Amino acid sequence: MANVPLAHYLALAAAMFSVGLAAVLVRRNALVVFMGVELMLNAANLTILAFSRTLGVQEGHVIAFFVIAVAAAEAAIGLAVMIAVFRSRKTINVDEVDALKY
Amino acid sequence: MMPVLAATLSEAWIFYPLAVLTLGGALAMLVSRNAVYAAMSLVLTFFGLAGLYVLLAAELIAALQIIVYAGAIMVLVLFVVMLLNLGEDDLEGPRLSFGSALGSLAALGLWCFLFVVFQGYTDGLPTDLPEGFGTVAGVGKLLYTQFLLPFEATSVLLLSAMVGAVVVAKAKI
Amino acid sequence: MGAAFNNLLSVVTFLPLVGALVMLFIPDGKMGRGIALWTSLLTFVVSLGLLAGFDTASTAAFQFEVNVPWAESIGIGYHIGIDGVSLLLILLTTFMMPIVIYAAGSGITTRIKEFAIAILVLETAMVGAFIALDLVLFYVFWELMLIPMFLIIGVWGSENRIYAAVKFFIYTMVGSFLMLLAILYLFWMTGEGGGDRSFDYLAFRALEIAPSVQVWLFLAFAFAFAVKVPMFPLHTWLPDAHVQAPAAGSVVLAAVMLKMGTYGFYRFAFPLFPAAAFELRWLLIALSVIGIIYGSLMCMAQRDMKKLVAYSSVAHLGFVMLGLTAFTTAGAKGAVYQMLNHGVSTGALFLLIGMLYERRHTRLIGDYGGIAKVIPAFAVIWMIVTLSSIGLPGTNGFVGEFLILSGTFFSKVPNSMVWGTLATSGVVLGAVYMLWMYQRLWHGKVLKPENQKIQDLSLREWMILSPLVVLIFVMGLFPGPFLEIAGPSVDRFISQMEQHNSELAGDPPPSIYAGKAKTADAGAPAGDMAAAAAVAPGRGRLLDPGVIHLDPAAIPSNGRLPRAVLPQGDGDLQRALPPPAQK
Amino acid sequence: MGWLNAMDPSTGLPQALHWIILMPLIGAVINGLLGKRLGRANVHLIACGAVFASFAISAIALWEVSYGGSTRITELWWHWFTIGNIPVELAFSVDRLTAIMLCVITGVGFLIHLFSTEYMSHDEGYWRYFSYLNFFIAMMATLVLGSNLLVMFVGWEGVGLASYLLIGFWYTDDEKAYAGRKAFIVNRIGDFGFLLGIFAAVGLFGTIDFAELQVAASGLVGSTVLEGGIFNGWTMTAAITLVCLLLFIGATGKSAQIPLYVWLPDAMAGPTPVSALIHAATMVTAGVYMIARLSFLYAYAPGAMAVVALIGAATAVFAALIAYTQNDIKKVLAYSTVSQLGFMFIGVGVGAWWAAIFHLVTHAFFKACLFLGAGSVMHGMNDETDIRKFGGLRKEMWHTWATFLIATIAITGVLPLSGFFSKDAILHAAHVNPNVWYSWVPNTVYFLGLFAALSTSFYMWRMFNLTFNGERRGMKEHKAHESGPAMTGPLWVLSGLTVGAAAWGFPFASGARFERFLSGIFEPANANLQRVLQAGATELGTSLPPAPGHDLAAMLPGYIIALVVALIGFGIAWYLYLGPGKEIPAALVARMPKVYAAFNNKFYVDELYDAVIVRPLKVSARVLWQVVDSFAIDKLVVNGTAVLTGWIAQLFRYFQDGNAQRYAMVMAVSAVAILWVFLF
Repeated sequence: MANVPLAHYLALAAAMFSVGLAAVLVRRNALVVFMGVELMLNAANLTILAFSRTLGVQEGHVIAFFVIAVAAAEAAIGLAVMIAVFRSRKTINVDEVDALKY
Repeated sequence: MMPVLAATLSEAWIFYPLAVLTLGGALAMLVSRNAVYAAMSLVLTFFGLAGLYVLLAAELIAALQIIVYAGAIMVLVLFVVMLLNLGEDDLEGPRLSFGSALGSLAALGLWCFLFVVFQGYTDGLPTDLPEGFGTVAGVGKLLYTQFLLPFEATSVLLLSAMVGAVVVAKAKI
Repeated sequence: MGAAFNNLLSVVTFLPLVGALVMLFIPDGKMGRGIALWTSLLTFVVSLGLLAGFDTASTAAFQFEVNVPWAESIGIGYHIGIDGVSLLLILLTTFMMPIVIYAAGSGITTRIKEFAIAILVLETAMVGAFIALDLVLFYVFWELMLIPMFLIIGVWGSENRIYAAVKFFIYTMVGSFLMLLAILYLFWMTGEGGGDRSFDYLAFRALEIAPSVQVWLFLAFAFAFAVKVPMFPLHTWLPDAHVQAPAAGSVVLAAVMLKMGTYGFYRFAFPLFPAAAFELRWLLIALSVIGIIYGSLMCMAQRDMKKLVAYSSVAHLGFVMLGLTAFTTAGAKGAVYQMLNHGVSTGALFLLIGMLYERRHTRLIGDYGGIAKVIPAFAVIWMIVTLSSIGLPGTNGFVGEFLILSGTFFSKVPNSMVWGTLATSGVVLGAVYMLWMYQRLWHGKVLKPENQKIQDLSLREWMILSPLVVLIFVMGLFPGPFLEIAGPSVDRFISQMEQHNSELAGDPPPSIYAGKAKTADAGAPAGDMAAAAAVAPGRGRLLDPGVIHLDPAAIPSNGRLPRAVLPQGDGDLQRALPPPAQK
Repeated sequence: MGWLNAMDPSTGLPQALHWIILMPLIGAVINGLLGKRLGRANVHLIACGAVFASFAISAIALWEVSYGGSTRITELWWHWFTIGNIPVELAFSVDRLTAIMLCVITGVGFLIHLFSTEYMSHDEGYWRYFSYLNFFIAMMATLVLGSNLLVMFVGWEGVGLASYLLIGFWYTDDEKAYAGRKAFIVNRIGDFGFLLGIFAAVGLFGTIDFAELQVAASGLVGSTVLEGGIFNGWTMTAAITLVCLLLFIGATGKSAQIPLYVWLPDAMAGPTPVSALIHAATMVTAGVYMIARLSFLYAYAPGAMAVVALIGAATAVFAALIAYTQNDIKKVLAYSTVSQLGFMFIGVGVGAWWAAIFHLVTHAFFKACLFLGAGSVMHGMNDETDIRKFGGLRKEMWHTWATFLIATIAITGVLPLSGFFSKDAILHAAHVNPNVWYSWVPNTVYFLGLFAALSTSFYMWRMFNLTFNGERRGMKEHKAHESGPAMTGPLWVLSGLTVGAAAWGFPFASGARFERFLSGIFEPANANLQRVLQAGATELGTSLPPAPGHDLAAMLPGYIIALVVALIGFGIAWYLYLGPGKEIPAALVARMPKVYAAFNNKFYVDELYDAVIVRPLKVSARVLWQVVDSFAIDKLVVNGTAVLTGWIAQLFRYFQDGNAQRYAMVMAVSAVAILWVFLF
């Protein structure tokens, strides 16, 4: 029976991570940047789970769980910050929000 | 000896479509000029991932993925999109500038390297897994025994995140 | 030295700090001012204990010495002790501080409590710097001094205060960093013998450093101290700091802080690197003399009286440095004395300027004129202080200047006579600018109507000024006690310099005796030769004060001199005049 | 019986000398602090009383050293400080020279205090005035009492301060305040030399005590080459000459000689009695006293003595010339003072120490008398000083006229008054003085002196005639009133002294009384002088002329010449200002206005100094401040450093522009780079 090698999972994860990174580096809109970050987190999760599946250990799941929790927290704060920034700057383009102090 | 989904029907048939779906969503997010589309395509990606998780025998995480990401986070994102009413073409896509070129190049390079690194793991996944692997019970046991402290810390983290979010986002307290 | 005294030094040093800590717990400024005043007064009284316990006769290098390990692992110890010079400077500090704080009562009206804290911390830092015998300890106090002064200038100063404060701070910092490097270098050297390293002053002094190395280390130290003094090219922070600082700040700065530099030279730069000091003395002397003349010239160009007095400080401290660098006992004693004089006179001058400023809120000399008619008492006090600052005999200034100049004149420095002459011209210039300012302020007609209704000195101001005025005369007429305290320390300083540089050895002998010895002139009448003989051995005798006759034994109480001593043609006197009256 | 011992001068004086100083000092302090409340009567009671007390002590001292058998009474008050290993004592000593000076100072001082009680009676600064005056007496006494150079210097600067305060007494007038400052600063320039002189003396002899100096300076040989000390390698003569010249700079400052005389004429800004006391009788003679006190040193330095004599002669002539055309009665007297001081310096310069001191004393009498007379005139003519407005005052102010006449006769050197003897003793000494090295000096000095005498006679009689004789020219309606007894009294006393002093100057067979009186003081000096001259003669292969005689016979020719000169001066003055030649002066002025202007403007010396010294000093100060201090040091170096630091900081600033995406980019790229490194 055809079995998918671990390498493919990892390659997929790597690809997703790269896309996320690209989003972070290239897009100017903070929302998209944020989504890129989320994507990278998920890529990491995928890697973790793939390995824990390979090694048959469940701790990987626990870590993934925590990652998700952190991601949730990050989402909450990040979006809140975005709103605050937008309120004061009328924009959420990251390259326009570059004053180190306000 | 629980039967793994992968064992029952050919794994590849499920994996590759899901992979395409996931990556496609991601790329759509990357290039889309419309915030809502971007969010939606990301949701797509998340569903795909959830599927992959199931393939990896991680039911709990898969469920959480659906609930938290697709359910909570992306909804939050959509709210923000509405709030800032970023509609059609509000966010111009990747421009062809030195910066973007360099960024994409870096991302590509990174992928190449990772790919090279991962070449080695050619063996397939083991088919026999311990009882209750990746189930709510299995992971839950770990969470409430060995990882209790971090688990509780997480709750604190979330609480503070919530408070923080309120404080930051609110116009004036 | 009784054990009772052993911790007196620490008490004197940290009492003000305690006062500052107490201040943290009190609500308002009024009270803070009182606490500060009483603390500083108490400190002064306690420091008098030092005077009582100090043994002037003793040849021990340091007294009230305390040496307890502090951070043994890196060889830092809490090593304190004083010699005569530091004692005098400590007394000067503790004496000036209550006056300053009391005087600040009228000038400082905002953030009184913070000011009181700052000034008390400053006192601790300054006294600490005078007692420290461990270089790290010294460095800590030395730098600690900057912070309160920085605040005093920057917070309570006048319009351009921030610039001045920062300038003062950075200027001094840069200097001290070089010193820090030198200190660390010395620290590593102490380990070279294989023993454990130490920052102790005495350990440093025991080092045998190659002259070529000494020069660099000396320069590093000298730079730090020269900035504080300030010596000629490094003086530009002083006018700004003085002008911008509040009166109290200026007084502390002038009266005590500038002495840090000269004291540093006396205590550290010269004794630690005698060879280098000797090597570079021409430079120091040249800079001091330039400072004297240049500073005086600057004074003539000033319109702002605070700036004028600031530049006069440059000139006066030029005298001090000159005296130290002459490496003669007279010069060094004079230098020490001049430090005190400058503290008293210039301190008083800045106080007076502050009082005048509170009346008219201008420092420009041109805004006054003729006010002697309006406030005569003020004018008199100002005149007295002016005279003391131009070194009129009878005031303290004269003794210091005279000792310094004579010391320079006789020093072993190449063409000392030229340097001495140039420096002496500073005496003339001093009179020129000080009296010029006096005339512009006080003489002439009262042109500005707002000057018509200035108040004369209040009782409070009398209380502030009278101790200083009294001291001016006391130090001018009875310098003996002060010089006695400094005496042994200064002699030790000189002898140390001498044993490292043989060229210096001994104050030059008056050459006349060499001349006399070489040519015993047959033509001279026997009486003269006999008297000369009576004098020649008398050189030693001249050491002990209180005798002026040629040969004490030969002088009856009525002071008639024996014929042999004073050749007199009395024979024909008797012919010329009626016979002596009957008695 | 302590008090009995205290009564006996020989044992009492050594404890009492300091009271000569303390009395007026206390008076000064009391008047200075409480004078305002005391009221006039008490003020001048205290002031005069204090001065009289010190006069009494001085008189006792004089008696003691003249008849009591003591040659030198010394008191050590307290030990002041120590230079190296040389003690500086606050010590006083009185010998005949000092005693004479003391009596002149306190005596004339007392008379002038008395005079002032009336003269200043309308001034609201009354108490201040007497406080200053007492302070001056104290300082002057210190100057002459000091038994070492430093105590003398204390007095030296003290009198400078006193004269500063008194010249600027009416300080609300900027001119006068300036005059005071000028006096102080010019004196300070002199003191600068004096200080250096003290240092040099200490370096040479290792002592500052006069008695010790005298011993140390005995039996020296000029050609000795010194070893060690600051004079290493100098010859004895060179070293001593340096000491003497430096001290002489001090003398030129205090005694208003060229080039430092400029302050004295301006000093007339002070109240007239002050001019009489300080700027005629006492303070300005300090330089002469100092040189006489150190005569034993000067004797070793023929060069220095020549300089002193020449400067004195030059000043005598120069000042006299300026006095020709002055119309301010006080200015004329001021320049005549400068000129007379020149005579005294001629005296000490040619080794006629006693004559110089004698002239000092007589000059103190008649010049004080003249100044007070001028004061009395001004008092009567409500403070007018322009002699062109006076004239014919004889009738209105008889006492003033009479005393002024006596004094004028004395100063112009007409027999038989003291001025004649004192001046001619000097001229005679100049004439016969054998200065083997500078043989041209004595006669040059002599003839200059004669010319100065002629001029003196001329301008003094001119002033006298314009003031007292002829008809009133200005203020015709004003009726001058004669001053009261408190002013005329001192005038008469002083004129009496002027007459009486002649008795000391008359050349008896064994020399004048005054000369013999002081012979003890100057014996060492003369001995040294003889030794030096002898050495010089042998060195130059010449032989000394026989010692000149002192008796009338020897002096007669000189007397006749001097008398003729004086009478010529009188004649010219009479001819031009009373006699037929009344228009000639005006005509001369009209003929050569430039010359007249030059005379009248004191040959523009003040302007010269201003242009050459004062202005350049101020300008250079300003330039140094602006260019060197503010610009070069502060802007360029100090703030320049700060600016440089700023620039460097600017460069690094671009690395942190706050654009988070750029940070991320950098991070990612570098991460890739690192991977590259690790993988391949």
